[in-house]
Amino acid sequence: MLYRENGQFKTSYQADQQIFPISQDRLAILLLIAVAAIVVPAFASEYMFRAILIPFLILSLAALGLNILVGYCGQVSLGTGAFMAVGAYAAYNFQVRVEGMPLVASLLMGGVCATAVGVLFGIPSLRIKGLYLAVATLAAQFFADWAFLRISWFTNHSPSGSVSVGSLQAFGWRVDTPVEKYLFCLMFVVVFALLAKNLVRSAIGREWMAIRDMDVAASVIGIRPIYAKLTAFAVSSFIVGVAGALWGFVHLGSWEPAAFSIDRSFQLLFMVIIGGLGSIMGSFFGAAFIVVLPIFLNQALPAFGSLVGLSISTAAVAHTELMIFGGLIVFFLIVEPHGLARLWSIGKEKLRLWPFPH
Amino acid sequence: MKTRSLTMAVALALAAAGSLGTSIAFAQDKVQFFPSLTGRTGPVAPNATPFANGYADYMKLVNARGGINGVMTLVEECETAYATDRGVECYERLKGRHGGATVFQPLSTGITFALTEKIPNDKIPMITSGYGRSDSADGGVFKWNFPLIGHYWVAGDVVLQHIAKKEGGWDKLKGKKIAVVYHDSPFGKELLPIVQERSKMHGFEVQLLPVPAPGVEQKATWLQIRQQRPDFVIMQTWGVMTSTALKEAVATGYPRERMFGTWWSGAEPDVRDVGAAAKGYNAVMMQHGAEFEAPVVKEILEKVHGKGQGTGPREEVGSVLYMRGVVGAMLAVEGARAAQEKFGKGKPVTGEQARWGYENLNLTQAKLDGLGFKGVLRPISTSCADHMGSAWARVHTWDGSKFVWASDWLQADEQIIKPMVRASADKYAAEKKLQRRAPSDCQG
Amino acid sequence: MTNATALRAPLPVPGDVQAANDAAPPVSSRKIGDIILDVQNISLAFGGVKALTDISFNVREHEIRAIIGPNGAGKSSMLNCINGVYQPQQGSITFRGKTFKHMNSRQVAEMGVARTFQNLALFKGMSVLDNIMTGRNLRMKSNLFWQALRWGPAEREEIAHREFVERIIDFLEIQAYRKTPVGRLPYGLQKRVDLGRALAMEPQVLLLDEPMAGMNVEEKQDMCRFILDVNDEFGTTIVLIEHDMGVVMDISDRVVVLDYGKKIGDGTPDEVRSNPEVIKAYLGTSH
Amino acid sequence: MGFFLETLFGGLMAGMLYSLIALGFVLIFKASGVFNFAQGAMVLFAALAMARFSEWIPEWTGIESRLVANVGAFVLAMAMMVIVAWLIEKLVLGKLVNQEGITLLMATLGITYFLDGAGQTLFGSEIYKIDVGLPKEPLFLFESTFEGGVLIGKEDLYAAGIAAALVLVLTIFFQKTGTGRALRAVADDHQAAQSIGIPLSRIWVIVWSVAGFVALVAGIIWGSKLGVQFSLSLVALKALPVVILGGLTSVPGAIIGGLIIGVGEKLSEIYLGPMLGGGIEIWFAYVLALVFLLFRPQGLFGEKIIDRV
Repeated sequence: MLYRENGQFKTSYQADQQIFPISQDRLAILLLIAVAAIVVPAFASEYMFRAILIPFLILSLAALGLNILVGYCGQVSLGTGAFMAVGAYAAYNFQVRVEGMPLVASLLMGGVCATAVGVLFGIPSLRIKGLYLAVATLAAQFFADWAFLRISWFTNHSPSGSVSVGSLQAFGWRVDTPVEKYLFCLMFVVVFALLAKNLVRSAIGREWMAIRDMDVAASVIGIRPIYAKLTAFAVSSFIVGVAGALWGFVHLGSWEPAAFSIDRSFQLLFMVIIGGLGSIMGSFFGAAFIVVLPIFLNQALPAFGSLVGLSISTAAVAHTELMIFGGLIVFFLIVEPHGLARLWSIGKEKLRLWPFPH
Repeated sequence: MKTRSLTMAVALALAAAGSLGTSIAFAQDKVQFFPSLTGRTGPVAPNATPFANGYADYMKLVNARGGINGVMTLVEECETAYATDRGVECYERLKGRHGGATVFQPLSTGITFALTEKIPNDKIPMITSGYGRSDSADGGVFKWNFPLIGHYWVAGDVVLQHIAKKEGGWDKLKGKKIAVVYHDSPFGKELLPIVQERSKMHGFEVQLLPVPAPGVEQKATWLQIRQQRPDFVIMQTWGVMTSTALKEAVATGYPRERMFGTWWSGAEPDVRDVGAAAKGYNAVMMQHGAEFEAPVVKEILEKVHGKGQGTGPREEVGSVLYMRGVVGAMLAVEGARAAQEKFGKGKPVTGEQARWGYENLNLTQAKLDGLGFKGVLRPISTSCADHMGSAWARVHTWDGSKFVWASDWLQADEQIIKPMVRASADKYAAEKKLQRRAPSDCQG
Repeated sequence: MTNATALRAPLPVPGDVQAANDAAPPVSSRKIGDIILDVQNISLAFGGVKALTDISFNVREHEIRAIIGPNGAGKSSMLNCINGVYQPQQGSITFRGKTFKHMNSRQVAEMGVARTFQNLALFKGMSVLDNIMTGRNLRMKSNLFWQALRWGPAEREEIAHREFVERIIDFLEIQAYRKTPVGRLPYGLQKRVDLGRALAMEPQVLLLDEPMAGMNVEEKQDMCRFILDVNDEFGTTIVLIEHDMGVVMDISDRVVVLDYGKKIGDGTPDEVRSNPEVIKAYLGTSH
Repeated sequence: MGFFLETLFGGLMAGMLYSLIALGFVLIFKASGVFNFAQGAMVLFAALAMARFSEWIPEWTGIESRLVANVGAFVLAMAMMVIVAWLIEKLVLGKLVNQEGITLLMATLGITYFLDGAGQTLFGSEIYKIDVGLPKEPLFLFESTFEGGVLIGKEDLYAAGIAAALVLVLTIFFQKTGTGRALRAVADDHQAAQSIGIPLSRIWVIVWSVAGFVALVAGIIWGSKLGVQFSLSLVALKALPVVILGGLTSVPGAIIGGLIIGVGEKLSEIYLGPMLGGGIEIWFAYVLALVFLLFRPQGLFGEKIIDRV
């Protein structure tokens, strides 16, 4: 009964074009952010922060970026890990080579470099389509893996080829406790989510979706595929790059190319698909699902085992985890190919009608 | 619609339970908790599994012997599948359990690098016997890292010493060509500095042959070796990469006698399915090798497997990587014991106290023999400056069915390694803007 | 057709859109002008298959020009050549005195040629509103950063164009479906949205590819009405492909007849009707 | 020169194996429009089954003949692959008809995880041995012409031979047999095929079983080369560039593509590698494919795409 849009008349297009036209939604989202920023820090355990919340935030940021490319512009990429890596290593180099480079600046510069590389590897998308493109983007993945191991300049000539960053300092704020790191990431996520949302509901967003849905028609009404696709690659890899930088700087603190391996690319693609293609909200759902599920299974299975009185070996747990994880992914794809975001909107529609069935 | 709402429910349930699941803990009191990050699945499972088994079995043995002055040991495993982010998650999960983790042994260079950034804040020491950062032997910079009884540079130096001995002196290496086949990752590259250092000193040529992980594709690598015909091949490989290398060596007819692995490339799983074809292959061993006759092994068979509490298969007990697990566990326990001496006998020690124990480790031959490591290990004594405690190693060779010793005890040349370690550690400190520990920090 | 007149009322919008509206031709435009589009000796082939052979015809300003012919006669291919989807191997196309070997879609759009599609080429994932908004994209100039911030020029521009699109929505009488994803609309309405998207470009030449295919009588009548309105209220030149002879003969000024990629007739409806070749082609086929 | 030939042969023989795995991709893509990422997992699963059964059969039956063990293991492993195929059709594909390619691709990734888990649960995650008697020792040709001769791994030679034979058999199966024709019909147009009474689901089970068979053979070859363990599933990554280079829908494409990639990556590693510091073959294969695609977006032998509006 409370969730209603009737009685809320839009008197201007401005009002009608808001992100959340329904006031209850606006309230809800503000509340959510408030909770995330104030309540969560007060209650969550250190483990929650370091092992779940921070990875969740960073990966949802990356998923958000990927969703712009795959979900909105329809260009499937399996090279996301590479763009994260570029972001991370670029940010690292700005940090160690440029004296007094502010942290946020190097993170953003990481994004910028990722953009450059992203556009470069986006160029083939003008000719290559669909699965061919998807596989072709793996070239970026493997090349990055190789380059960051082989070219010692990127790693500031560290003998092992693994790099690490010192304490994080932003605007004189020393980001070292888990809570601070969490808030630091949250800041990025909120801002980027807002910007991304704005883009996808503006002219450029419509161009991307037009290319995705019917590229011939799009070009006939004067949309240049080259511009649409490359901007999508640029924006996407910028966000992904920043996420990569955060992953290295905030979450790991020290990393090697393996941290951005092909598995990462697949993981992110999963988040986007399971969460919902072409949905900002979905990126978060997907990330939550993919981050939490394995950890949960990994811990719940032994507990469950001990409940029924048998102790499962670590290996068995890991294997069962794999199986259930795979099974659930297939299950979700079957029951809702359009992802959790679709479930969400269906739920909302129902709620709107509630308590009346139709 | 039905299925959808069902799915919704499932999703929510999982999300909720996910946060719940993290707080599952096994209530125990007055135990010394030793977390164990395992690699029982994934690319390195064949090699990492015996290690985990050895680790667990020795802890059981300690309890069978009456614990650490009465304090029972407790092991909880967490599977990383050799993936760094899973390793970090495991670390975060276990570090606070059961009254706090004593010490971590990630058995992965990648995870080691990541944890090195975290342990100082959490005040938990980390033992990385034979892997991880070589420069972390410098306790002045790496207060919490303990590459006890060896790191990659020791391995590299000893291999080269062994080769030189066989050739009849360092001068004989002049003009020779040595190829290094290495795992293309920090783990693999950590070996290179010492080899290059030695090649500068003795004028032998080094040919670097990186192999992308996991290393199942080495045809090109070995064709190059066949073309270049290096006099020796040193292998810094791990998991399937080693056995693949041996097979390719067989296929290209490179003599196994001239192949030398480091101590992660010389265990049974590496040669098992090559069998007789691997005859003559050598690998440097971090003191212990395959020790089926060692007293400690007999004791484990009797007191652990004998009681049907063995973690892995019985025949694996005493094999190379199993022993590495046992040694790792022993070092972990002895550090805690040493800490008890200082901070109170019969009470569990915190990670911070344990750290002191590892830094003031003094395992005399008598002590080691008492623990059942007669003929397996040599004395180990650490200090504030030296977190390694011993630089001895031996080389063994595969006779087609088992490993046999091919060299006497060899000691890595500290004159060469110490400066390298210090230089590298200083670079690290500079990058992170860290200060070396003040001498006062080393007292008490 | 008050809706339509509403469309032409000056809009409170930033410069370029304003200009575009001024450029819109005067009301008294419903008299045929001189040649605006001239197609000369176009030939198109896919591998061995000849789709078009040596087609020539022209279109005069403000007229309604129909292209008819049996299935597979190459009608759609013709349009595809005109707006640069296909590149003909021979021939040239002259538009407003500029001659092109072959067209490039972007140019064509910029020169004010819009197009609807035979088998709906709508953007299925997007709402009716967004679909029509894409028609305005050519006229939206604010850059990525403003759009990301959605502030200042970007927002003003967005709203201005939204207002224009709303007028089209009123004109096509699809207000109720504004925010529905086009995929969910019935066929007839989708056709309207397709038209709306084209109109949003404020075209001077409008290419309609079977706008009434698969419609029932009422829908056809509505569609006819829209087409005639557009043509006679803003004098938009219309090139239309249609199967329904009745409709074609009623509304079009001149007709081109294609068969197997060749031109077999050209002229006023009556001339064409009496052309033996045409009769043969049609009797020969299922019509 | 001798060394160049050596590398060339090495590349060709490696390429043959890539073709074999690529073939699995192509078969499934042709018949069900699924880009089957699970191919690698299937290889691992099949190899594990083969290796373990050949260990277990002597234990169960007490017959110590390697032939019996291997044949028995092969039959059992094949049976398992058929079951897997059947399950995949019933539980996954059947429920995902007319979804976009990307969704299907993700589904196969889900299958990958499942098979990795299931395989290791059923058969263990140690390193196992497949011994079908492929000779290990090298073979030297033209020793008179070049000093040192031209080395060829006998094992590789046999492997390449088997792969080639299999490719041949499958091609015939596709072109000549009734099932093959049905398969191609399905490949061209599902609805049409269905409407003339070709049972889609049965066809899919067959195709996936065939893919399973290919996986099994590939698994045996690679397994006896490398030993059977987890990393085996990664050979799929070597086949991907082959598939797109050759064209997703083309059997000959898979073969030629395999050879091109095989030779390309070996030559690059050996002649380019040293300049770039080595380890380049994996990305070189992909870049090679990428460059090819820039000229033929649909792959060497893939059907050309014409936009219709």
